[in-house]
Amino acid sequence: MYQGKVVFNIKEADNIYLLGIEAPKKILKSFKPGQFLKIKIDKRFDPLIPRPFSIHAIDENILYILYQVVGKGTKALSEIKKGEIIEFLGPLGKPFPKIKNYIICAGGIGIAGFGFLLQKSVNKKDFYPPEKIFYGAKTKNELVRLPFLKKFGIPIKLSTDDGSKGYKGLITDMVEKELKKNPQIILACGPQPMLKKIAELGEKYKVKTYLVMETFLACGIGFCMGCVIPSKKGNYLHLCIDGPTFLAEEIDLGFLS
Amino acid sequence: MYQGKVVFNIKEADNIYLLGIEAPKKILKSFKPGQFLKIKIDKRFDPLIPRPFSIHAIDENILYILYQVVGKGTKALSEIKKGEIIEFLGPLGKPFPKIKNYIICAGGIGIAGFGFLLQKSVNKKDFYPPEKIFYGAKTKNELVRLPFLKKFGIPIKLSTDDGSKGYKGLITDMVEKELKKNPQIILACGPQPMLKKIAELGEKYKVKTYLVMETFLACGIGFCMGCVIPSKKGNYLHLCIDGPTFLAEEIDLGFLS
Amino acid sequence: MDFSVNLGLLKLKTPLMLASGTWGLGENLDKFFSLKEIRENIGALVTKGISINPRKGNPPPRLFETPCGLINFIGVENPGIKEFKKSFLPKIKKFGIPVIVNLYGEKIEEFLELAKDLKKEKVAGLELNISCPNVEKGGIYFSYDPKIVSELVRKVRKVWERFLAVKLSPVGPVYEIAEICEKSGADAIVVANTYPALAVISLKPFKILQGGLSGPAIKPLTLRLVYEISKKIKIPVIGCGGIISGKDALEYLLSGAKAFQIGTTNLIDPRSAIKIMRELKEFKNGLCDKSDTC
Amino acid sequence: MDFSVNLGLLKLKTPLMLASGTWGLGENLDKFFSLKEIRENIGALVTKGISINPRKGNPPPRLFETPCGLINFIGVENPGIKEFKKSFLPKIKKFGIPVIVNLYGEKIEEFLELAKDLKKEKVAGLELNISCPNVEKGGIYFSYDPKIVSELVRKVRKVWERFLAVKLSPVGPVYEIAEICEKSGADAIVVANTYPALAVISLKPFKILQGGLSGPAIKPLTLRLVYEISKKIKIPVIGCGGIISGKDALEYLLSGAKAFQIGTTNLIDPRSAIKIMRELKEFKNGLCDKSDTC
Ligand SMILES: Cc1cc2nc3c(=O)[nH]c(=O)nc-3n(C[C@H](O)[C@H](O)[C@H](O)COP(=O)(O)OP(=O)(O)OC[C@H]3O[C@@H](n4cnc5c(N)ncnc54)[C@H](O)[C@@H]3O)c2cc1C
Ligand SMILES: Cc1cc2nc3c(=O)[nH]c(=O)nc-3n(C[C@H](O)[C@H](O)[C@H](O)COP(=O)(O)OP(=O)(O)OC[C@H]3O[C@@H](n4cnc5c(N)ncnc54)[C@H](O)[C@@H]3O)c2cc1C
Ligand SMILES: Cc1cc2nc3c(=O)[nH]c(=O)nc-3n(C[C@H](O)[C@H](O)[C@H](O)COP(=O)(O)O)c2cc1C
Ligand SMILES: Cc1cc2nc3c(=O)[nH]c(=O)nc-3n(C[C@H](O)[C@H](O)[C@H](O)COP(=O)(O)O)c2cc1C
Ligand code: FES
Ligand code: FES
Repeated sequence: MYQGKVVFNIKEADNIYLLGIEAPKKILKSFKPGQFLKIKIDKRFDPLIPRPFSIHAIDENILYILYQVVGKGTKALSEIKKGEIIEFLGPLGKPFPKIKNYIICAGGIGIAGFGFLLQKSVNKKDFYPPEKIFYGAKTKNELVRLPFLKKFGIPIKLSTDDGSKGYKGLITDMVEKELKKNPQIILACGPQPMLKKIAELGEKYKVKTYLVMETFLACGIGFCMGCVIPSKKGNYLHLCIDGPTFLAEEIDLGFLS
Repeated sequence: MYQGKVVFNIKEADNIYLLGIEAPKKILKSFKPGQFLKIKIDKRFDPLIPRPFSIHAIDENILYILYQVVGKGTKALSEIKKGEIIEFLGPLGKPFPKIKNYIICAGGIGIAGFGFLLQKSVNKKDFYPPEKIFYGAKTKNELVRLPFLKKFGIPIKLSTDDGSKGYKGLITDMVEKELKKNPQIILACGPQPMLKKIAELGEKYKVKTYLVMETFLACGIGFCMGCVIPSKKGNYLHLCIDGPTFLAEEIDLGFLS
Repeated sequence: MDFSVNLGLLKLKTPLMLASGTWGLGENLDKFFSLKEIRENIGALVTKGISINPRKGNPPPRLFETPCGLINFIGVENPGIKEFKKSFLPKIKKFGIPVIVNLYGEKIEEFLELAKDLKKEKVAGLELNISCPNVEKGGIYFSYDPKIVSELVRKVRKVWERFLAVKLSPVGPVYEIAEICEKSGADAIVVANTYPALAVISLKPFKILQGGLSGPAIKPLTLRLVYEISKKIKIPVIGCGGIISGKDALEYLLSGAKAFQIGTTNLIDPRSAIKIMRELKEFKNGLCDKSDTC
Repeated sequence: MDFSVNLGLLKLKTPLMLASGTWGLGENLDKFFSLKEIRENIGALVTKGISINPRKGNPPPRLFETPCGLINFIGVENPGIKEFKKSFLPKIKKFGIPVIVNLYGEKIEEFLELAKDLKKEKVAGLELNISCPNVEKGGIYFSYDPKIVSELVRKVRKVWERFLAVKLSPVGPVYEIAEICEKSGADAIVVANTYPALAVISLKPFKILQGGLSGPAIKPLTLRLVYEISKKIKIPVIGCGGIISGKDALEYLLSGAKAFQIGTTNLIDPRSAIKIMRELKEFKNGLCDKSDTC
């Protein structure tokens, strides 16, 4: 594992934090959009297993993680103070596919990993920018990092469940409207019901659909076989090696609750 | 358990910290010198059991704990930041005995509990001040809180193992010199070899000798029967109910390593 | 919300019981709870193990903390049945909650004598601790020997008409023992006692502590036992192992336990019972909100 | 400091072994260590369990974290012996450390076939995983049946002349099984595999995960087994359960283990082996400083 120094760990919204980790540029250079790292919170045994997070952005020698507090690991992470050292391992998993003419659909904290994609697609070399970003959350307050996202000049469509900002309703409604007009490749990350819906839309509008999936991970490097996603063929894919981004048509989404 | 807010948690010397906890005066008023409290570090399960600490001082609504980092509990405690909430239970155990014409012998962090005794004996009502304080540590750097201790105007004799401050050698040597001249009651707290030596001196100079003992505690309130100290009579005393201060003559010190 | 549970001969106002050895003899309940709190939250109090003669217990060290767990090696320190009846029982009876006496014996005869001795007392039930060495069988634990357990339960059953529970050890032929307890007339079984464990307390000189492991570390192990055993027997299973929160308690109830006991958590915070019952209520409410079937 | 250990037919450069299932098939060792690090720190590599046919393993979820522990329900996902020999063995042989193949079978015949199949291969030894259901006996685990284990070990012993270890389950008649392994010709026993455990992964709908518990939570339990078993048998005991640090490893060695395996810690940090060996050396040095007898 590498050691990184926490340079900030600030609340962005209810239960959402932005963590900055200082680490050698050499290490950070190896990270590609779509990949993730795992963070060992501290030396105590509770929580025991490092938790996986996407890379939200990289600036010089600072790695940004955007995360939501959902359980004891993220709770403990949110209590870490500036100056403390944390251990991490990465890059893990596969980068996003190299696609053109696509839209992004993000639900809630699912936005986290796309910041880095935007950063890296500015020069249109290894990655291409999306045509549009669809970003939904429960309320206005949970739509985070908008100034950062907006600075890439890509149209962002917002929705909230309560209508406190943007379209009132599900982000997938907006995506469907877009696909009707203009069928395009979709790259989506968010809660399970959203992913299911996106997969359906992908099928309906016959567009290639990529889903960024989640499971509980242990090793993150293919040792434990713990992170399986059932495939349509009947075998299992491993999120930490074959993912986290999968072609929707290859996955048996029935296992999602 | 009560909740208290950490108002400071500062390093006093290598591995020694001073913790200030803000708590309602009503609660703090019930604490007497010689008693202790137990602190639950946080909601995580590692460490699981709250750790016991003496009361070093009380100022208005602030409780002071002077502690040394020795294992995972105290390590975790030292990482708590100003503003965080900790849970504690107390007062636990018996106060120091009400004695007059006595000397204090403290080894290392054993000094912690005597600050509160000095505070409370200023008015000579419930507790009386000692004639002298003998305070030894490994090096000058580990002799802590001297300005605070000195302000009570009681003679303090210092020793360090390396002679970096005060007498070079064991504090028990100085105590023995004092007892030779002037046999007096002893109240001692410190590492096991020091306590053993003090018990011997007490016997040799025929003075009543009180030892503040330590064991690993679980409940701290007489529920678990986990904190036993063998008595000379062949039964067991319970540190959290019968102690932590014991008459040396009543204890079978053979169990100390 | 009605939390009362029916354990056959024993009705409890709540499914929460204070586990043996983690509230002493219970005489201090009112130091940490109001009478109202006791009656509304604590379904029953199980006493520390009681033996015929006073036991001074084991030499120190008696405790060691392990990752998310606690090893204890208390050795059933207790004042003996006579002193218990005289000095403790009158006090704990007054709290108005069922008192279950945990019996510790090293021969079947001892359990019988203890049971008989309590017949005239106002205690709601007995809990037989079978994680004790059987001196008549060369010190092998009762809990390893289904035949002996059968004999023990049958004989106690004959002399004791009120609630009778057997507290299983989590090691040994556990399922067989559970079934035999049911057949032999037990009203309930408690699953389970602590796990035999070892800690190295000094590397040099090499010193170890052997004792029983309790606390959150063991929750997944005992939860499994409760789940499996409650499928195999019809008498109520009382779950016990590593409960710290209302969610833990609910997990036991959903896994097949009719009631649960809390141990180590009392040592962390004597008011755990209140916290756990409050959380349990909140959780149950939360679950019920979403459907009618609970 | 010389750390080499002699396990009868197998000599290890260090007592540290990578436990089955926690480094995959070992083909990626050189991704996380230099060759020099591998040879100086890792006494042996134990592969993931290998079966005759490929196994796709269990459906998700396969993992759940518990207090200081991890439950896994992998289901021995592996490519099968043929693919293992073809695509993996050539790679892991090159690291220059002993390779021990962990065998998974559901019939005695399967273990025999696997053992025979590996006779011509450059593997240092076999580790028999007996925490598997025996389909010929209605699915009861091998580890619950001393007779079957005896037959299994004897039969494999006949066809396998190199190092042969049996990996015990920590539940069931453990001492009896340990003694029977010794009598039946095993060179060593590994104490132990994971503990049967259960986690509630969803309250509503009620969903559980049953699997094996590993990690620091179980250390006090397995340490006790190692201590007790190594007093009872003469063949080397290899300790395995909850080792995270050099101190943990030393506790196992002092409690009677001749060598030790690390599992869950590899999942936390793939370079754990290096850290543990460094700490073990420091600890041993520290202890030796104070006297001559170590
Ligand atoms: C590749 C990847 C990238 C990610 N990137 C981000 C990111 O950038 N930002 C972010 O906020 N999050 C991200 N996540 C999610 C994040 O890892 C989790 O939220 C985090 O691990 C939760 O840890 P915790 O200890 O707080 O919660 P936990 O206490 O571990 O649990 C959280 C919830 O999951 C449930 N749960 C846990 N294990 C299981 C299981 N085996 N089966 C079913 N339910 C289970 C729990 O009951 C609980 O409801 C990512 C996940 C993956 C796999
Ligand atoms: C009444 C009382 C008052 C105290 N007051 C103070 C105070 O004011 N300031 C202060 O600094 N300390 C005080 N202590 C000591 C303090 O409680 C301990 O240092 C602390 O609990 C250590 O916790 P830890 O988790 O850091 O160390 P741990 O990890 O618990 O262990 C510390 C050391 O003790 C050993 N150990 C732990 N348990 C056992 C056992 N059962 N048997 C043998 N060895 C064991 C460990 O191996 C280790 O070497 C007091 C103790 C008592 C009983
Ligand atoms: C300090 C201590 C003392 C105990 N004494 C007894 C006892 O006398 N009799 C008994 O049957 N169980 C005894 N137990 C076991 C507990 O009642 C309980 O079964 C066990 O601790 C598991 O529950 P927990 O994880 O909630 O603590 C004791 C446990 C502890 C920690
Ligand atoms: C993810 C995972 C997979 C495992 N797979 C196997 C296996 O295939 N065969 C086996 O004998 N043991 C297997 N084990 C058990 C470990 O080898 C080891 O015995 C156990 O985890 C206890 O050690 P630990 O606490 O150091 O992890 C597995 C353990 C884990 C965590
Ligand atoms: S998390 Fe271990 S294989 Fe993917
Ligand atoms: S610590 Fe529990 S009785 Fe003293």
